[in-house]
Amino acid sequence: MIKVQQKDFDYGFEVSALSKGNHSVGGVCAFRGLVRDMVGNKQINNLSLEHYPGMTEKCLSEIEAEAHRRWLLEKTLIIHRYGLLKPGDQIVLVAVSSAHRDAAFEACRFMIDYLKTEAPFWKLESTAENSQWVEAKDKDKQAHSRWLNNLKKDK
Amino acid sequence: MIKVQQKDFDYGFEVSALSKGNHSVGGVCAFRGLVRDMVGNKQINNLSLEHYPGMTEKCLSEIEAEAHRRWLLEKTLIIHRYGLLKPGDQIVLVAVSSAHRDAAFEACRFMIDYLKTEAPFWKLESTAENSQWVEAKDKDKQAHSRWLNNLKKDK
Amino acid sequence: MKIFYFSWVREKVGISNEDFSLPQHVTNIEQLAKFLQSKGGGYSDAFADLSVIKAAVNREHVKLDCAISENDEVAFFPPVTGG
Amino acid sequence: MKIFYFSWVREKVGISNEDFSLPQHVTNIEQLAKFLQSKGGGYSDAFADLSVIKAAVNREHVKLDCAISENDEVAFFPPVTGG
Repeated sequence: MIKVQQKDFDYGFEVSALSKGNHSVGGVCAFRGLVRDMVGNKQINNLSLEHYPGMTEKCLSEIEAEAHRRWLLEKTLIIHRYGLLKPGDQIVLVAVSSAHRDAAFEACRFMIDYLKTEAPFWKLESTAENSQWVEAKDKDKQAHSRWLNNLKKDK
Repeated sequence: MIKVQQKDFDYGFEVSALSKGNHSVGGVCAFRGLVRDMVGNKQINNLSLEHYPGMTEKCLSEIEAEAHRRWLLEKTLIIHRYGLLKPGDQIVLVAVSSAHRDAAFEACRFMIDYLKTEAPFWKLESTAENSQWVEAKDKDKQAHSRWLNNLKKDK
Repeated sequence: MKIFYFSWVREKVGISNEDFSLPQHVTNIEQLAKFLQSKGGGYSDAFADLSVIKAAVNREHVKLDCAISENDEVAFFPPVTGG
Repeated sequence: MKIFYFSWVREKVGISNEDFSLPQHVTNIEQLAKFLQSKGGGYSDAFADLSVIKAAVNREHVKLDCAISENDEVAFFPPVTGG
Protein backbone atom coordinates (compact mmCIF):
# COMPACT_ATOMS: atom_id res chain seq x y z
CA MET A 1 0.00 0.00 0.00
CA ILE A 2 1.21 3.51 -0.71
CA LYS A 3 0.07 6.78 0.82
CA VAL A 4 1.22 10.23 -0.27
CA GLN A 5 -0.16 12.75 2.15
CA GLN A 6 0.33 16.10 3.85
CA LYS A 7 -0.99 15.00 7.24
CA ASP A 8 0.95 13.08 9.86
CA PHE A 9 0.47 9.34 10.40
CA ASP A 10 0.30 6.99 13.39
CA TYR A 11 3.51 4.97 13.15
CA GLY A 12 2.49 2.15 15.50
CA PHE A 13 -0.94 1.74 13.92
CA GLU A 14 0.45 1.69 10.38
CA VAL A 15 3.19 -0.85 11.10
CA SER A 16 0.84 -3.08 13.10
CA ALA A 17 -1.52 -3.24 10.13
CA LEU A 18 1.17 -5.17 8.19
CA SER A 19 0.78 -8.22 10.44
CA LYS A 20 -2.68 -7.78 11.93
CA GLY A 21 -4.69 -10.98 11.62
CA ASN A 22 -1.95 -12.58 9.52
CA HIS A 23 -0.16 -15.30 11.46
CA SER A 24 2.10 -16.14 8.53
CA VAL A 25 4.15 -13.06 9.40
CA GLY A 26 7.33 -13.90 11.31
CA GLY A 27 9.01 -10.50 11.01
CA VAL A 28 8.28 -6.87 10.25
CA CYS A 29 11.05 -4.46 9.31
CA ALA A 30 10.20 -0.77 9.36
CA PHE A 31 12.16 2.37 8.53
CA ARG A 32 10.92 5.73 9.77
CA GLY A 33 12.51 8.92 8.43
CA LEU A 34 12.39 12.10 10.51
CA VAL A 35 13.30 15.76 9.98
CA ARG A 36 16.62 16.60 11.65
CA ASP A 37 17.26 19.99 13.25
CA MET A 38 20.90 20.29 12.14
CA VAL A 39 22.37 19.61 8.72
CA GLY A 40 26.13 20.13 8.83
CA ASN A 41 26.39 23.25 10.97
CA LYS A 42 23.09 24.74 9.82
CA GLN A 43 20.13 24.95 12.20
CA ILE A 44 17.01 23.94 10.27
CA ASN A 45 13.80 25.79 11.10
CA ASN A 46 11.62 23.85 8.71
CA LEU A 47 11.58 21.68 5.63
CA SER A 48 9.21 22.11 2.72
CA LEU A 49 8.59 19.01 0.60
CA GLU A 50 7.39 19.47 -2.97
CA HIS A 51 6.35 16.52 -5.11
CA TYR A 52 4.93 15.65 -8.53
CA PRO A 53 1.37 14.44 -7.90
CA GLY A 54 0.56 11.48 -10.08
CA MET A 55 4.15 10.57 -10.83
CA THR A 56 4.88 10.11 -7.11
CA GLU A 57 2.13 7.53 -6.68
CA LYS A 58 3.13 5.77 -9.88
CA CYS A 59 6.78 5.63 -8.85
CA LEU A 60 6.12 4.37 -5.31
CA SER A 61 3.72 1.69 -6.63
CA GLU A 62 6.41 0.47 -9.01
CA ILE A 63 8.99 0.30 -6.20
CA GLU A 64 6.54 -1.72 -4.11
CA ALA A 65 5.75 -4.06 -7.03
CA GLU A 66 9.46 -4.60 -7.68
CA ALA A 67 10.04 -5.52 -4.01
CA HIS A 68 7.28 -8.15 -4.27
CA ARG A 69 8.92 -9.54 -7.43
CA ARG A 70 12.32 -9.81 -5.74
CA TRP A 71 11.30 -11.23 -2.34
CA LEU A 72 8.56 -13.38 -0.87
CA LEU A 73 6.67 -10.84 1.23
CA GLU A 74 3.38 -10.63 3.02
CA LYS A 75 2.67 -6.88 2.90
CA THR A 76 4.51 -3.68 2.09
CA LEU A 77 3.76 -0.07 2.99
CA ILE A 78 5.19 3.26 1.89
CA ILE A 79 3.92 6.50 3.41
CA HIS A 80 5.55 9.75 2.27
CA ARG A 81 4.48 13.20 3.40
CA TYR A 82 4.72 16.50 1.53
CA GLY A 83 4.27 20.14 2.56
CA LEU A 84 5.77 22.03 5.47
CA LEU A 85 7.51 19.95 8.15
CA LYS A 86 9.56 20.88 11.22
CA PRO A 87 12.40 19.10 13.05
CA GLY A 88 11.20 15.89 14.70
CA ASP A 89 8.32 15.44 12.23
CA GLN A 90 7.90 12.15 10.39
CA ILE A 91 8.68 12.35 6.65
CA VAL A 92 8.54 8.78 5.46
CA LEU A 93 7.67 5.26 6.56
CA VAL A 94 8.68 2.13 4.68
CA ALA A 95 7.63 -1.19 6.21
CA VAL A 96 7.59 -4.82 5.14
CA SER A 97 6.13 -7.97 6.67
CA SER A 98 7.34 -11.42 5.70
CA ALA A 99 7.60 -14.97 7.01
CA HIS A 100 11.35 -14.45 7.39
CA ARG A 101 13.50 -11.61 8.66
CA ASP A 102 16.04 -11.56 5.81
CA ALA A 103 13.38 -10.82 3.20
CA ALA A 104 11.84 -8.16 5.45
CA PHE A 105 15.17 -6.37 6.00
CA GLU A 106 16.32 -6.59 2.39
CA ALA A 107 13.02 -5.45 0.90
CA CYS A 108 12.68 -2.57 3.37
CA ARG A 109 16.14 -1.25 2.58
CA PHE A 110 15.61 -1.76 -1.14
CA MET A 111 12.43 0.31 -1.03
CA ILE A 112 13.91 3.25 0.88
CA ASP A 113 17.06 3.21 -1.29
CA TYR A 114 14.97 3.29 -4.47
CA LEU A 115 12.58 5.86 -3.08
CA LYS A 116 15.50 8.19 -2.29
CA THR A 117 16.75 8.25 -5.90
CA GLU A 118 13.51 7.77 -7.86
CA ALA A 119 10.49 9.22 -6.10
CA PRO A 120 9.83 12.80 -7.33
CA PHE A 121 10.19 14.72 -4.07
CA TRP A 122 12.29 17.83 -3.51
CA LYS A 123 13.27 19.26 -0.12
CA LEU A 124 13.64 22.96 0.59
CA GLU A 125 15.47 23.58 3.88
CA SER A 126 14.90 26.85 5.70
CA THR A 127 17.27 28.29 8.26
CA ALA A 128 16.88 31.63 10.07
CA GLU A 129 18.85 33.22 7.18
CA ASN A 130 17.58 31.61 4.00
CA SER A 131 15.99 28.70 2.15
CA GLN A 132 17.96 26.25 0.04
CA TRP A 133 17.00 23.30 -2.12
CA VAL A 134 18.69 20.19 -0.79
CA GLU A 135 21.21 18.66 -3.19
CA ALA A 136 21.03 15.00 -4.13
CA LYS A 137 23.65 12.85 -2.39
CA ASP A 138 26.16 10.61 -4.17
CA LYS A 139 25.77 8.23 -1.24
CA ASP A 140 22.10 7.76 -2.15
CA LYS A 141 22.98 7.05 -5.78
CA GLN A 142 25.51 4.45 -4.62
CA ALA A 143 22.94 2.82 -2.34
CA HIS A 144 20.65 2.62 -5.36
CA SER A 145 23.36 1.12 -7.61
CA ARG A 146 24.03 -1.61 -5.07
CA TRP A 147 20.64 -3.10 -5.97
CA LEU A 148 21.33 -2.87 -9.72
CA ASN A 149 24.55 -4.82 -9.17
CA ASN A 150 22.66 -7.38 -7.09
CA LEU A 151 20.19 -7.73 -9.93
CA LYS A 152 22.97 -8.43 -12.43
CA LYS A 153 24.53 -11.00 -10.12
CA ASP A 154 21.18 -12.78 -9.81
CA LYS A 155 21.01 -13.34 -13.56
CA MET B 1 18.02 -0.13 26.59
CA ILE B 2 17.18 -3.78 27.07
CA LYS B 3 14.02 -5.33 28.48
CA VAL B 4 13.50 -9.03 29.13
CA GLN B 5 9.89 -9.58 30.10
CA GLN B 6 6.94 -11.90 30.08
CA LYS B 7 4.34 -9.24 29.37
CA ASP B 8 3.52 -7.79 25.97
CA PHE B 9 4.80 -4.36 24.88
CA ASP B 10 3.43 -1.39 22.95
CA TYR B 11 5.37 -1.44 19.68
CA GLY B 12 4.56 2.12 18.58
CA PHE B 13 5.29 3.61 21.98
CA GLU B 14 8.62 1.76 22.34
CA VAL B 15 9.90 2.68 18.86
CA SER B 16 8.78 6.30 19.23
CA ALA B 17 10.81 6.59 22.44
CA LEU B 18 14.00 6.16 20.36
CA SER B 19 13.53 9.55 18.69
CA LYS B 20 11.28 11.41 21.12
CA GLY B 21 12.63 14.86 21.85
CA ASN B 22 15.83 14.09 19.93
CA HIS B 23 15.96 16.04 16.68
CA SER B 24 19.36 14.61 15.75
CA VAL B 25 17.57 11.44 14.70
CA GLY B 26 17.13 11.16 10.94
CA GLY B 27 16.07 7.53 10.78
CA VAL B 28 14.77 4.71 12.95
CA CYS B 29 15.00 1.10 11.84
CA ALA B 30 12.93 -1.43 13.77
CA PHE B 31 12.53 -5.18 13.54
CA ARG B 32 9.55 -6.85 15.17
CA GLY B 33 9.45 -10.64 15.48
CA LEU B 34 6.12 -12.43 15.77
CA VAL B 35 4.97 -16.00 16.46
CA ARG B 36 3.91 -17.74 13.24
CA ASP B 37 1.05 -20.24 13.14
CA MET B 38 2.66 -22.65 10.67
CA VAL B 39 6.21 -23.96 10.68
CA GLY B 40 6.75 -26.22 7.68
CA ASN B 41 3.48 -28.13 7.57
CA LYS B 42 2.94 -28.06 11.34
CA GLN B 43 0.16 -25.99 12.86
CA ILE B 44 1.54 -24.27 15.97
CA ASN B 45 -0.82 -23.91 18.92
CA ASN B 46 1.64 -22.08 21.12
CA LEU B 47 5.27 -21.35 21.77
CA SER B 48 6.96 -21.50 25.14
CA LEU B 49 10.12 -19.42 25.54
CA GLU B 50 12.62 -20.40 28.22
CA HIS B 51 15.63 -18.22 29.01
CA TYR B 52 18.60 -17.96 31.36
CA PRO B 53 17.84 -15.04 33.69
CA GLY B 54 20.96 -13.00 34.31
CA MET B 55 22.85 -14.28 31.29
CA THR B 56 20.12 -13.03 28.93
CA GLU B 57 20.39 -9.47 30.20
CA LYS B 58 24.20 -9.62 30.13
CA CYS B 59 24.24 -10.97 26.59
CA LEU B 60 21.74 -8.44 25.21
CA SER B 61 23.61 -5.56 26.88
CA GLU B 62 26.84 -6.71 25.23
CA ILE B 63 25.17 -6.90 21.81
CA GLU B 64 23.84 -3.38 22.30
CA ALA B 65 27.26 -2.08 23.40
CA GLU B 66 28.94 -3.71 20.40
CA ALA B 67 26.44 -2.02 18.04
CA HIS B 68 27.32 1.35 19.58
CA ARG B 69 31.03 0.60 19.09
CA ARG B 70 30.55 -0.28 15.43
CA TRP B 71 28.17 2.49 14.35
CA LEU B 72 27.35 6.06 15.30
CA LEU B 73 23.91 5.65 16.83
CA GLU B 74 21.55 7.72 18.93
CA LYS B 75 19.63 5.02 20.80
CA THR B 76 19.14 1.27 20.70
CA LEU B 77 16.44 -0.94 22.15
CA ILE B 78 16.04 -4.69 22.53
CA ILE B 79 12.87 -6.14 24.04
CA HIS B 80 12.59 -9.93 24.26
CA ARG B 81 9.69 -11.80 25.81
CA TYR B 82 9.69 -15.20 27.53
CA GLY B 83 6.92 -17.51 28.69
CA LEU B 84 3.89 -18.81 26.83
CA LEU B 85 3.09 -17.10 23.50
CA LYS B 86 0.54 -17.84 20.79
CA PRO B 87 0.54 -17.21 17.02
CA GLY B 88 0.45 -13.49 16.24
CA ASP B 89 2.08 -12.52 19.55
CA GLN B 90 5.15 -10.31 19.61
CA ILE B 91 8.37 -12.11 20.61
CA VAL B 92 11.09 -9.57 20.04
CA LEU B 93 11.72 -5.93 19.12
CA VAL B 94 15.08 -4.55 18.02
CA ALA B 95 15.18 -0.87 17.14
CA VAL B 96 17.87 1.69 16.41
CA SER B 97 17.80 5.45 15.91
CA SER B 98 20.60 7.30 14.15
CA ALA B 99 21.30 10.46 12.20
CA HIS B 100 21.60 8.33 9.05
CA ARG B 101 19.63 5.41 7.66
CA ASP B 102 22.59 3.16 6.77
CA ALA B 103 23.80 2.99 10.37
CA ALA B 104 20.24 2.38 11.59
CA PHE B 105 19.67 -0.52 9.17
CA GLU B 106 23.07 -2.12 9.68
CA ALA B 107 23.00 -1.91 13.47
CA CYS B 108 19.42 -3.20 13.67
CA ARG B 109 20.23 -6.24 11.54
CA PHE B 110 23.48 -6.82 13.42
CA MET B 111 21.63 -6.87 16.73
CA ILE B 112 18.92 -9.32 15.65
CA ASP B 113 21.49 -11.58 13.93
CA TYR B 114 23.63 -11.69 17.07
CA LEU B 115 20.64 -12.09 19.35
CA LYS B 116 19.49 -15.13 17.34
CA THR B 117 22.78 -16.98 17.85
CA GLU B 118 23.91 -15.68 21.25
CA ALA B 119 21.02 -14.75 23.52
CA PRO B 120 20.13 -17.70 25.79
CA PHE B 121 16.53 -18.33 24.73
CA TRP B 122 15.00 -21.68 23.77
CA LYS B 123 11.70 -22.16 21.98
CA LEU B 124 9.37 -25.08 22.62
CA GLU B 125 6.72 -25.38 19.88
CA SER B 126 3.46 -27.12 20.68
CA THR B 127 1.13 -28.59 18.07
CA ALA B 128 -2.11 -30.50 18.77
CA GLU B 129 -0.01 -33.70 18.86
CA ASN B 130 3.15 -32.83 20.77
CA SER B 131 5.76 -30.31 21.91
CA GLN B 132 9.19 -30.04 20.33
CA TRP B 133 12.25 -27.94 21.07
CA VAL B 134 13.04 -25.80 18.03
CA GLU B 135 16.40 -26.63 16.43
CA ALA B 136 18.95 -23.90 15.77
CA LYS B 137 19.15 -22.90 12.10
CA ASP B 138 22.33 -22.95 10.00
CA LYS B 139 20.94 -19.86 8.28
CA ASP B 140 21.12 -17.98 11.60
CA LYS B 141 24.70 -19.07 12.15
CA GLN B 142 25.59 -17.84 8.67
CA ALA B 143 23.89 -14.49 9.31
CA HIS B 144 26.00 -14.21 12.45
CA SER B 145 29.27 -15.10 10.61
CA ARG B 146 28.62 -12.38 8.06
CA TRP B 147 29.34 -9.81 10.78
CA LEU B 148 32.53 -11.57 11.88
CA ASN B 149 33.77 -11.37 8.28
CA ASN B 150 32.83 -7.70 8.14
CA LEU B 151 34.82 -7.13 11.29
CA LYS B 152 37.92 -8.71 9.75
CA LYS B 153 37.56 -6.59 6.63
CA ASP B 154 37.35 -3.44 8.74
CA LYS B 155 40.73 -4.12 10.31
CA MET C 1 1.74 19.26 -24.58
CA LYS C 2 1.73 19.88 -20.84
CA ILE C 3 5.04 20.79 -19.21
CA PHE C 4 5.62 20.74 -15.44
CA TYR C 5 8.49 22.36 -13.57
CA PHE C 6 9.59 21.45 -10.05
CA SER C 7 11.91 22.72 -7.31
CA TRP C 8 14.43 25.36 -8.46
CA VAL C 9 13.58 24.72 -12.13
CA ARG C 10 10.05 25.88 -11.30
CA GLU C 11 11.37 28.87 -9.36
CA LYS C 12 13.66 29.96 -12.18
CA VAL C 13 11.09 29.45 -14.96
CA GLY C 14 8.57 31.28 -12.76
CA ILE C 15 5.60 28.98 -13.37
CA SER C 16 4.78 25.46 -12.20
CA ASN C 17 3.28 24.25 -15.46
CA GLU C 18 2.18 25.38 -18.89
CA ASP C 19 0.45 24.22 -22.05
CA PHE C 20 2.91 24.16 -24.88
CA SER C 21 2.72 23.59 -28.61
CA LEU C 22 5.61 21.41 -29.65
CA PRO C 23 7.49 22.97 -32.61
CA GLN C 24 7.95 20.46 -35.49
CA HIS C 25 11.74 20.31 -35.21
CA VAL C 26 11.64 19.47 -31.48
CA THR C 27 11.43 15.67 -31.22
CA ASN C 28 13.21 14.75 -27.99
CA ILE C 29 13.74 16.02 -24.43
CA GLU C 30 17.16 17.54 -25.09
CA GLN C 31 15.83 19.54 -28.04
CA LEU C 32 12.87 20.71 -25.95
CA ALA C 33 15.17 21.81 -23.11
CA LYS C 34 17.35 23.73 -25.57
CA PHE C 35 14.30 25.29 -27.20
CA LEU C 36 13.03 26.43 -23.79
CA GLN C 37 16.48 27.74 -22.92
CA SER C 38 16.47 29.84 -26.10
CA LYS C 39 13.27 31.60 -24.94
CA GLY C 40 15.44 33.70 -22.61
CA GLY C 41 14.59 35.17 -19.17
CA GLY C 42 13.87 32.61 -16.48
CA TYR C 43 13.97 29.75 -19.00
CA SER C 44 17.48 30.68 -20.05
CA ASP C 45 18.58 30.57 -16.41
CA ALA C 46 16.73 27.33 -15.55
CA PHE C 47 18.09 25.40 -18.52
CA ALA C 48 21.60 26.92 -18.53
CA ASP C 49 23.22 23.61 -17.52
CA LEU C 50 21.43 20.52 -18.80
CA SER C 51 23.75 18.25 -16.81
CA VAL C 52 21.89 19.20 -13.61
CA ILE C 53 18.39 18.76 -15.02
CA LYS C 54 16.34 15.57 -14.98
CA ALA C 55 13.20 14.91 -16.97
CA ALA C 56 10.12 12.71 -16.94
CA VAL C 57 7.81 11.86 -19.83
CA ASN C 58 4.34 10.63 -18.92
CA ARG C 59 5.46 10.34 -15.29
CA GLU C 60 8.45 8.07 -15.96
CA HIS C 61 12.09 9.11 -15.55
CA VAL C 62 13.74 9.45 -18.98
CA LYS C 63 17.09 10.36 -20.49
CA LEU C 64 17.69 13.47 -22.60
CA ASP C 65 17.36 11.54 -25.86
CA CYS C 66 13.84 10.35 -25.05
CA ALA C 67 11.47 11.00 -27.99
CA ILE C 68 8.43 13.18 -27.29
CA SER C 69 5.25 14.11 -29.10
CA GLU C 70 2.37 16.54 -28.72
CA ASN C 71 0.28 14.34 -26.41
CA ASP C 72 3.00 13.71 -23.84
CA GLU C 73 3.18 15.10 -20.33
CA VAL C 74 6.73 16.35 -19.75
CA ALA C 75 8.42 17.47 -16.52
CA PHE C 76 11.78 19.08 -15.75
CA PHE C 77 13.37 19.06 -12.29
CA PRO C 78 16.67 18.68 -10.42
CA PRO C 79 17.70 15.26 -9.03
CA VAL C 80 15.14 14.12 -6.46
CA THR C 81 15.76 14.48 -2.71
CA GLY C 82 12.87 12.71 -0.97
CA GLY C 83 12.89 10.09 1.76
CA MET D 1 29.55 -24.67 42.16
CA LYS D 2 26.10 -23.90 40.77
CA ILE D 3 25.05 -25.71 37.59
CA PHE D 4 22.06 -24.70 35.49
CA TYR D 5 20.36 -26.80 32.81
CA PHE D 6 18.08 -25.43 30.08
CA SER D 7 15.70 -26.68 27.39
CA TRP D 8 15.94 -30.43 26.66
CA VAL D 9 19.13 -30.73 28.72
CA ARG D 10 17.05 -29.62 31.72
CA GLU D 11 14.25 -32.03 30.78
CA LYS D 12 16.62 -34.98 30.44
CA VAL D 13 18.60 -34.24 33.60
CA GLY D 14 15.28 -33.75 35.39
CA ILE D 15 16.23 -30.62 37.37
CA SER D 16 16.78 -27.00 36.38
CA ASN D 17 19.80 -26.37 38.63
CA GLU D 18 21.85 -27.89 41.41
CA ASP D 19 24.67 -27.15 43.84
CA PHE D 20 27.65 -29.28 42.96
CA SER D 21 31.04 -29.97 44.53
CA LEU D 22 33.64 -29.99 41.82
CA PRO D 23 35.82 -33.16 42.04
CA GLN D 24 39.53 -32.33 42.04
CA HIS D 25 40.28 -33.99 38.68
CA VAL D 26 37.53 -32.01 36.89
CA THR D 27 39.14 -28.80 35.66
CA ASN D 28 37.30 -27.85 32.47
CA ILE D 29 33.80 -27.94 30.92
CA GLU D 30 34.40 -31.09 28.87
CA GLN D 31 35.58 -33.00 31.93
CA LEU D 32 32.56 -31.78 33.89
CA ALA D 33 30.18 -32.86 31.13
CA LYS D 34 31.79 -36.30 30.98
CA PHE D 35 31.68 -36.60 34.76
CA LEU D 36 27.97 -35.75 34.76
CA GLN D 37 27.38 -38.20 31.92
CA SER D 38 29.01 -40.95 34.01
CA LYS D 39 26.43 -40.38 36.79
CA GLY D 40 23.94 -42.37 34.67
CA GLY D 41 20.15 -41.97 34.41
CA GLY D 42 18.97 -38.66 33.01
CA TYR D 43 22.52 -37.26 33.02
CA SER D 44 23.75 -40.09 30.83
CA ASP D 45 21.00 -39.32 28.31
CA ALA D 46 21.45 -35.51 28.44
CA PHE D 47 25.21 -35.64 27.91
CA ALA D 48 25.30 -38.60 25.49
CA ASP D 49 26.42 -36.40 22.56
CA LEU D 50 28.62 -33.46 23.59
CA SER D 51 28.60 -32.12 20.01
CA VAL D 52 25.02 -30.88 20.50
CA ILE D 53 25.62 -29.28 23.91
CA LYS D 54 26.68 -25.70 24.55
CA ALA D 55 27.96 -24.27 27.79
CA ALA D 56 28.30 -20.97 29.64
CA VAL D 57 30.61 -20.12 32.51
CA ASN D 58 29.65 -17.14 34.63
CA ARG D 59 27.00 -16.23 32.03
CA GLU D 60 29.38 -16.11 29.05
CA HIS D 61 29.36 -18.60 26.18
CA VAL D 62 32.46 -20.83 26.37
CA LYS D 63 34.05 -23.73 24.51
CA LEU D 64 34.44 -27.23 25.96
CA ASP D 65 38.03 -26.59 26.97
CA CYS D 66 37.14 -23.63 29.19
CA ALA D 67 38.72 -23.97 32.65
CA ILE D 68 36.36 -23.99 35.65
CA SER D 69 36.70 -23.78 39.41
CA GLU D 70 34.51 -24.17 42.47
CA ASN D 71 33.18 -20.61 42.51
CA ASP D 72 31.96 -20.56 38.92
CA GLU D 73 28.38 -20.61 37.71
CA VAL D 74 28.09 -23.15 34.91
CA ALA D 75 25.21 -23.82 32.50
CA PHE D 76 24.56 -26.52 29.89
CA PHE D 77 22.02 -26.13 27.08
CA PRO D 78 21.38 -26.83 23.37
CA PRO D 79 22.15 -24.13 20.75
CA VAL D 80 19.96 -21.09 21.40
CA THR D 81 16.79 -20.42 19.38
CA GLY D 82 15.52 -17.00 20.46
CA GLY D 83 14.55 -13.97 18.40
